[in-house]
Amino acid sequence: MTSPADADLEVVHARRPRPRRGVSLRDAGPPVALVVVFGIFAALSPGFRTLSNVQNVLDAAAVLTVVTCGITFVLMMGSIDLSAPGIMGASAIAVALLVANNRNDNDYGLLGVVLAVLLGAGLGCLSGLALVTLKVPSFMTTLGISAVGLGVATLMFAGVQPNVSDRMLAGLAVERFLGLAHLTWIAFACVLVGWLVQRYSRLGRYAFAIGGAEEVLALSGVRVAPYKVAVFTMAGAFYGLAGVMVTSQLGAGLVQAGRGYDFSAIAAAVVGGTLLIGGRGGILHSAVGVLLVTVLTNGLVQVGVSPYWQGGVQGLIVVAAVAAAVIPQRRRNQVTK
Amino acid sequence: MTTNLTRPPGQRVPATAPALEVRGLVKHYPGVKALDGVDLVVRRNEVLGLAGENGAGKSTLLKALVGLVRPDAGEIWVRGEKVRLGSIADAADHGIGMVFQEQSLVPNLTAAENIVLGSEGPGVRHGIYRWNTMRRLAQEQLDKIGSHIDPLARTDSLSFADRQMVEIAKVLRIEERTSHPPVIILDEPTSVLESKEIETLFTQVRRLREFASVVFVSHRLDEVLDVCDRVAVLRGGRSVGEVPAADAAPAELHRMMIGSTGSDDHYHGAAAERPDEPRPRLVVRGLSGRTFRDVDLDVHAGEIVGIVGVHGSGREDVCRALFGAEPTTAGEVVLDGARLDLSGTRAACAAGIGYVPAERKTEGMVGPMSVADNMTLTKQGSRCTGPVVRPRKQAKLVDRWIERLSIRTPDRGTAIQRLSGGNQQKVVLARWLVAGDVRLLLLDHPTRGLDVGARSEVYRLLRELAGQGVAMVLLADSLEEAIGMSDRIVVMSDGRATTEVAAPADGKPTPLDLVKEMV
Amino acid sequence: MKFTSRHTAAAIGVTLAAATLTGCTEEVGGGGPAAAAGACDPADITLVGQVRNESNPYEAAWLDGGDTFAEQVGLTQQRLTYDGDSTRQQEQISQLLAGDTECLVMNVLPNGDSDTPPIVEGAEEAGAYLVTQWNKPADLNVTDYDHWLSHITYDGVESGRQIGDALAEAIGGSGGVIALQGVLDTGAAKDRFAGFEESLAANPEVELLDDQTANFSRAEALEVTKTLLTKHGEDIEGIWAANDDMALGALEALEQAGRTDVAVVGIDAVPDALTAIEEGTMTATVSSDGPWQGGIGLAIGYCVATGELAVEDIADEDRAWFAEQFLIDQDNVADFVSPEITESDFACDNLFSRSQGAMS
Amino acid sequence: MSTPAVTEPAVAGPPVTGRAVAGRRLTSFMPVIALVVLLAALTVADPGFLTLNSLTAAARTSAPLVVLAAGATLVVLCGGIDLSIAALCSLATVFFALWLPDLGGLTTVAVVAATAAIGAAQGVAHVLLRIPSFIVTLGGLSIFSAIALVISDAGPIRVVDRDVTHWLTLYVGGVVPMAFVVALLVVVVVSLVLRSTPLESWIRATGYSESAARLAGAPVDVVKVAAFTVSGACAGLAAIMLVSRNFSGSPTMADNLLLPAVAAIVVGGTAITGGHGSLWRSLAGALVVTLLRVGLPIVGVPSAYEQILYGAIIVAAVALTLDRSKVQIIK
Repeated sequence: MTSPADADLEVVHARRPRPRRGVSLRDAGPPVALVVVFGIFAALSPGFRTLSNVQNVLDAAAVLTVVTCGITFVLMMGSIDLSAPGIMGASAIAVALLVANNRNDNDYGLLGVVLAVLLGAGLGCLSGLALVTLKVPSFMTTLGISAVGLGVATLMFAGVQPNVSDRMLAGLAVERFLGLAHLTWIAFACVLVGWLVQRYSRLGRYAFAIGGAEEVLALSGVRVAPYKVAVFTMAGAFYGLAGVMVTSQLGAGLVQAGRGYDFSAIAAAVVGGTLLIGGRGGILHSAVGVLLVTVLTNGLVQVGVSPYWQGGVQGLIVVAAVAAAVIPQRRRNQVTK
Repeated sequence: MTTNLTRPPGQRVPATAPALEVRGLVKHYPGVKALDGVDLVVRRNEVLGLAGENGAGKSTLLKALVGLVRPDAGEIWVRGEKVRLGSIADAADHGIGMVFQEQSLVPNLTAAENIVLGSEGPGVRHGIYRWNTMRRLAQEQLDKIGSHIDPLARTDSLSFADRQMVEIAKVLRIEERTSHPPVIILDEPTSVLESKEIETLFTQVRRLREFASVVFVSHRLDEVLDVCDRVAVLRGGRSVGEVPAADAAPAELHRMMIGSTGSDDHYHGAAAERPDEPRPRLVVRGLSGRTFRDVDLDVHAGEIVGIVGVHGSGREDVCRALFGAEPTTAGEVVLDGARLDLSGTRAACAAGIGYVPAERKTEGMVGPMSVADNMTLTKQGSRCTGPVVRPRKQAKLVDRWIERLSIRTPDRGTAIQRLSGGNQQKVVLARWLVAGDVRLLLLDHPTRGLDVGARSEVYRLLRELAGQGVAMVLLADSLEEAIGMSDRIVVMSDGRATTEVAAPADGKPTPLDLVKEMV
Repeated sequence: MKFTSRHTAAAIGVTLAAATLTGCTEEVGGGGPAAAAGACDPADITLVGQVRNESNPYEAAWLDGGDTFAEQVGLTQQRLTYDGDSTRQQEQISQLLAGDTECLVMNVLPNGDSDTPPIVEGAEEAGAYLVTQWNKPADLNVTDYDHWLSHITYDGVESGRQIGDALAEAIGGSGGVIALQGVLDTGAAKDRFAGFEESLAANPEVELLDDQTANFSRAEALEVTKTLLTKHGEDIEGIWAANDDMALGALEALEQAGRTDVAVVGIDAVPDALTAIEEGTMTATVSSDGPWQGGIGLAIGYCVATGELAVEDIADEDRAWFAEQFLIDQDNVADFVSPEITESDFACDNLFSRSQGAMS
Repeated sequence: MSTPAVTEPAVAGPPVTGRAVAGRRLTSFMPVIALVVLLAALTVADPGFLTLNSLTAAARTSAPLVVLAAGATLVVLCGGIDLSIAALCSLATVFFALWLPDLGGLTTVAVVAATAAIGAAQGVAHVLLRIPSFIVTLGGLSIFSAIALVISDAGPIRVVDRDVTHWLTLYVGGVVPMAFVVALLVVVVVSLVLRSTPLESWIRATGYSESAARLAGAPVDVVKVAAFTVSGACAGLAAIMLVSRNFSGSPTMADNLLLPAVAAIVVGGTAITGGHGSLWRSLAGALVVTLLRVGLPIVGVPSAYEQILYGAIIVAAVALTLDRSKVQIIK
């Protein structure tokens, strides 16, 4: 029965779904939303459509972007990360104490920044290790590490505000290139690096794969644990950098430097289309998400929405954005956690 | 029959040493002896069939061969040298690779990545991907098996058959690790393939034999005999013998497997007597949905109607639609004169419709929950008085069905995922029977992944139900099964019900007849 | 499920017991109320200072002041922080009061006005000596309680007005200004803004362009100021901040926007603000002496607990009073750069020397 | 695409050995053990800590957290998560303070009913729009806080008439705080209802494998909405407890209880992935977390080290209580 076999093969092949290589259409939602929201605000408020305000939006997005770069990889693995506030606090104080400041006569300059980022990476590594060795869900390990980070920060803070007198660090927030603060360019760089990692590094691809089918990696002889730890470490490094950026903005090290960044980063990533189940989305998605969120915050102030309402409106729009992205792909008997 | 199982190493000339040899392999699990001294020889460039019922130790043996299970005793020899396999990577280094029963591909990676996954070699330098190299490596593999898949396509955008090709290409990567011809293990490769896809798979397997040894595991004895050179049979963790495929009949193999005569009975005798009613129990008119268009279908009480069709014919979706698990755009369904509400599964259950999903592990059962809870999940009424659960009532009911279907389980509290596939499937079936109000059963590959014994038990059960007047729609695992079990067979292609073939006990159509209709 | 069933049983037991006992429910606090004027041996006195968090310079200094006093009397202070979390503050207090409250002295900074009543009543019930600072609902009278010894605060209206005037003067009596409010749920924030409004009324030329809350936080102030700067641009000539942290945040925003022509005023005289004033980047602030606050609260409690001072003898105007404060600008900033504590401030006969009269 | 090699216990299952049973029983008691150990540790650190009074106070303190965690546990068992409980609780305190003058004694009922309705609304949004519960409730979180801020004009509202909440401040038999008894009642009642009705198996089925549950005809959507409803109602009840303690309602009063509540659930050993767990575990977990929150500072741990300890201990506690045989892959 070969002749019908071959005949039938044609049928099968003809009906085979066309292989998808690049970005699929369902990822187009967030960018469209971004354009729409931007358009609406531009129409509503003259103050919003000024060039200076666009710069302002981009500058304001810088820190959140870096945090989100870190968290995106964790989300791609299907894990979750709440450690941003703690790690940022720790690195913020650390860098303030390491560069020229009013508390001690350290003046390590760039080295200090590097050390602070390393501290962040170290803390991130800890939560990764706790995840793979103790088998504790990342939700808890990162929550714990966040507390630890805040503790460490408070220890180093020791009651006296460390103020940064280091020109270089302070300059990052002030000096501009092509109208954008250096911090903003750093954020751009982070997105680029993140994208390269995601596209061209084994780490990034495996993070993606872990979110897709972790057990398969194990079956293919891949030891997953190291990569998980590595991803959390990398995320920690990003948070560390973000902490440094906050310090350079405030000109002083604050323990609360990272307050609230955990959930806003997750929200941004999700709005951008990096789903919590893992295996979907990516850095560029998240970047769009960050812009969307920042444009909202800025626009709402510009059009004069009461500060009380702003949070609510944002929440509403986040839900709406996700709904818009999800509804087209709704299926019966679909699992939504 | 067991001729050349154990030879003292001395006498063996390495040149002709078998590609893979297993001696006296033993593996204990708490309570059970999974392997009890298995001997096995895989010669070079041959396809060895491995047959045996569930629990005969097949899966344990295979896992031992790829280093996923460490045997308690016994030796594994590869090309005349004794080896100790600690991990999949170890096995690969010795040229042993396995295509797993459930496909083990990462859906959101490209085919190329899946093929080289874990052994990227030059594809990754210092942790950095080199996509072109990666693509080239993958292409080489795909060429070996003459597949035309785009290496950079996302795996989840490929058809099932193509994914299996990717899987084989992936396993063939082990050639890069060893200079010797590899040993490829195919565990139940056909269990989820359509008959035509199976044909292509077999051509691949025959192609593999040119440069590799293949261990082929399947529950379908006819397939095994079709594609293999020799067949080795396991029973109760021991190798009970082997036969050259050429001169062996399924019945003989089956006898060796279960240790007694008995036939893998697809073809039942006289169709069950059923009260002939004027109007059919289920009437479907012009049912349309995403993947199927105005399907008409009649099923009488006590009748088994098989639906056959190639991959993508939309028959699965029709089945789900009848259960309210797949949206419909048009058409109406009438059950015993009452118009059926297709908005959701609840309504279907209430109307006395039962559904046995193809994906048992993910859709059929709730793994960690007990046999009892799984059995009573749907028909709460069967274990409650009013809204209140009566543990005693439930216990009695469940135990009755455990006994009635002879479900082998330590007790009703055991998590269902600890049972063997056949028993799991029986529990899933029992779920629809406990309330005794089931009128129509939708069976989506009810015997997928079951061994011969378990399968014939399921057949017997279905037949019995038909006898009691339950109407059934059957999406069979194989054409033979469809022909054997059904009273009528509806052929679907391109989402339409094209023809209908009568299949009375005394006038069964041949597979070929159906295939002609299907394409 | 063994776990569940057993515990179901256990809990049903407890609840039944509860049900039967509800007949004889009664109110029980911590230990019974102790004597109003204590006769505690100084050695058994426990000193507790509670502030929001140690990661805030002013509050850290406050706790250090408490330690200094504790050393004076040869004791140690238990430092409590609740991280600006009202719930947590209540939880800590009630846990504290559940312990030995015989000779317990608490110097507490309530998170908000609404957090003061439960603290006060808890202390009253448990018989612990309590001094609160900054936040208290206007209609809650210290004199109604005999273990709530005193409530100390600065005249927020006054300071709000002082820096308001300083700001008006700095921008030459006319121009647009923006205001950064504190945590809206605090008397301090409300009073200070009220004072600012008085000053605005007094200087009709000064126009309030916008007021947003930055919750006393440096980081929030930075963001809010940035946005307001792009919104109002050159119209902004001055920034009024309800505390120095926000003022410093605003300064950063100005620096990043490259604006040097904007006058900034704040309240609290935290070290950074003082340096800023010395450098001339900031215009004015109002002193509030953290270390002294940390010490004086404990001192009052200590004196009463030891019996050196009886609650009855504390004049009513000293039960809820304004501490003295000064407007600090470039001229007098030098005198405040290092606030030193003099032992005499905490002597039992000299406790209220810094009073500027009863709260109005 | 699960693979027998990793996830599934050997087919033709090794029968459960006695040791395994004992082991599982032990893990199910772990939350309690963790609680005892922690209590012992605190006592060692400060012998004065283990007194009837301070235990009573701790129990009283824990009540709102227990209720919040208990409610959210249902959602977690269904495989979702509810991040809105704390914000909803704050909103409820404001409702209570605002409505008390008009409604008097009925306020309690009204508030619980209102929060239940709000919870239900979230549930409906989750199941109808098929948005992950994480997002729905994250949105809810910010929306509820916004509403609370606006209707309360961002300030606290004093509750003058305390008779309505007075009963919560009583002590049963002079020792057990009424609030705690109520919290206990909630746990008992909900658990009993679950165990004695099909609800429990529906919830677990939904949590373990939603699609299987659906194809077995379990009312998955209804169950989920119900879970969110109960979660909301619990938030309302917790709010009333807070008001009875603080004599005021404030738009931010309970906001900081979110992470402790979630921590309580996980520390109790309930799988964040759904299916496995119970309200009892959350009760134990809530007590552990409370002891950490109030115990550490009281026994004199400096605030910096307190945070570090808190972080370390919750992770350790989860490591203890998590029953890994039920959870295959830890994300």
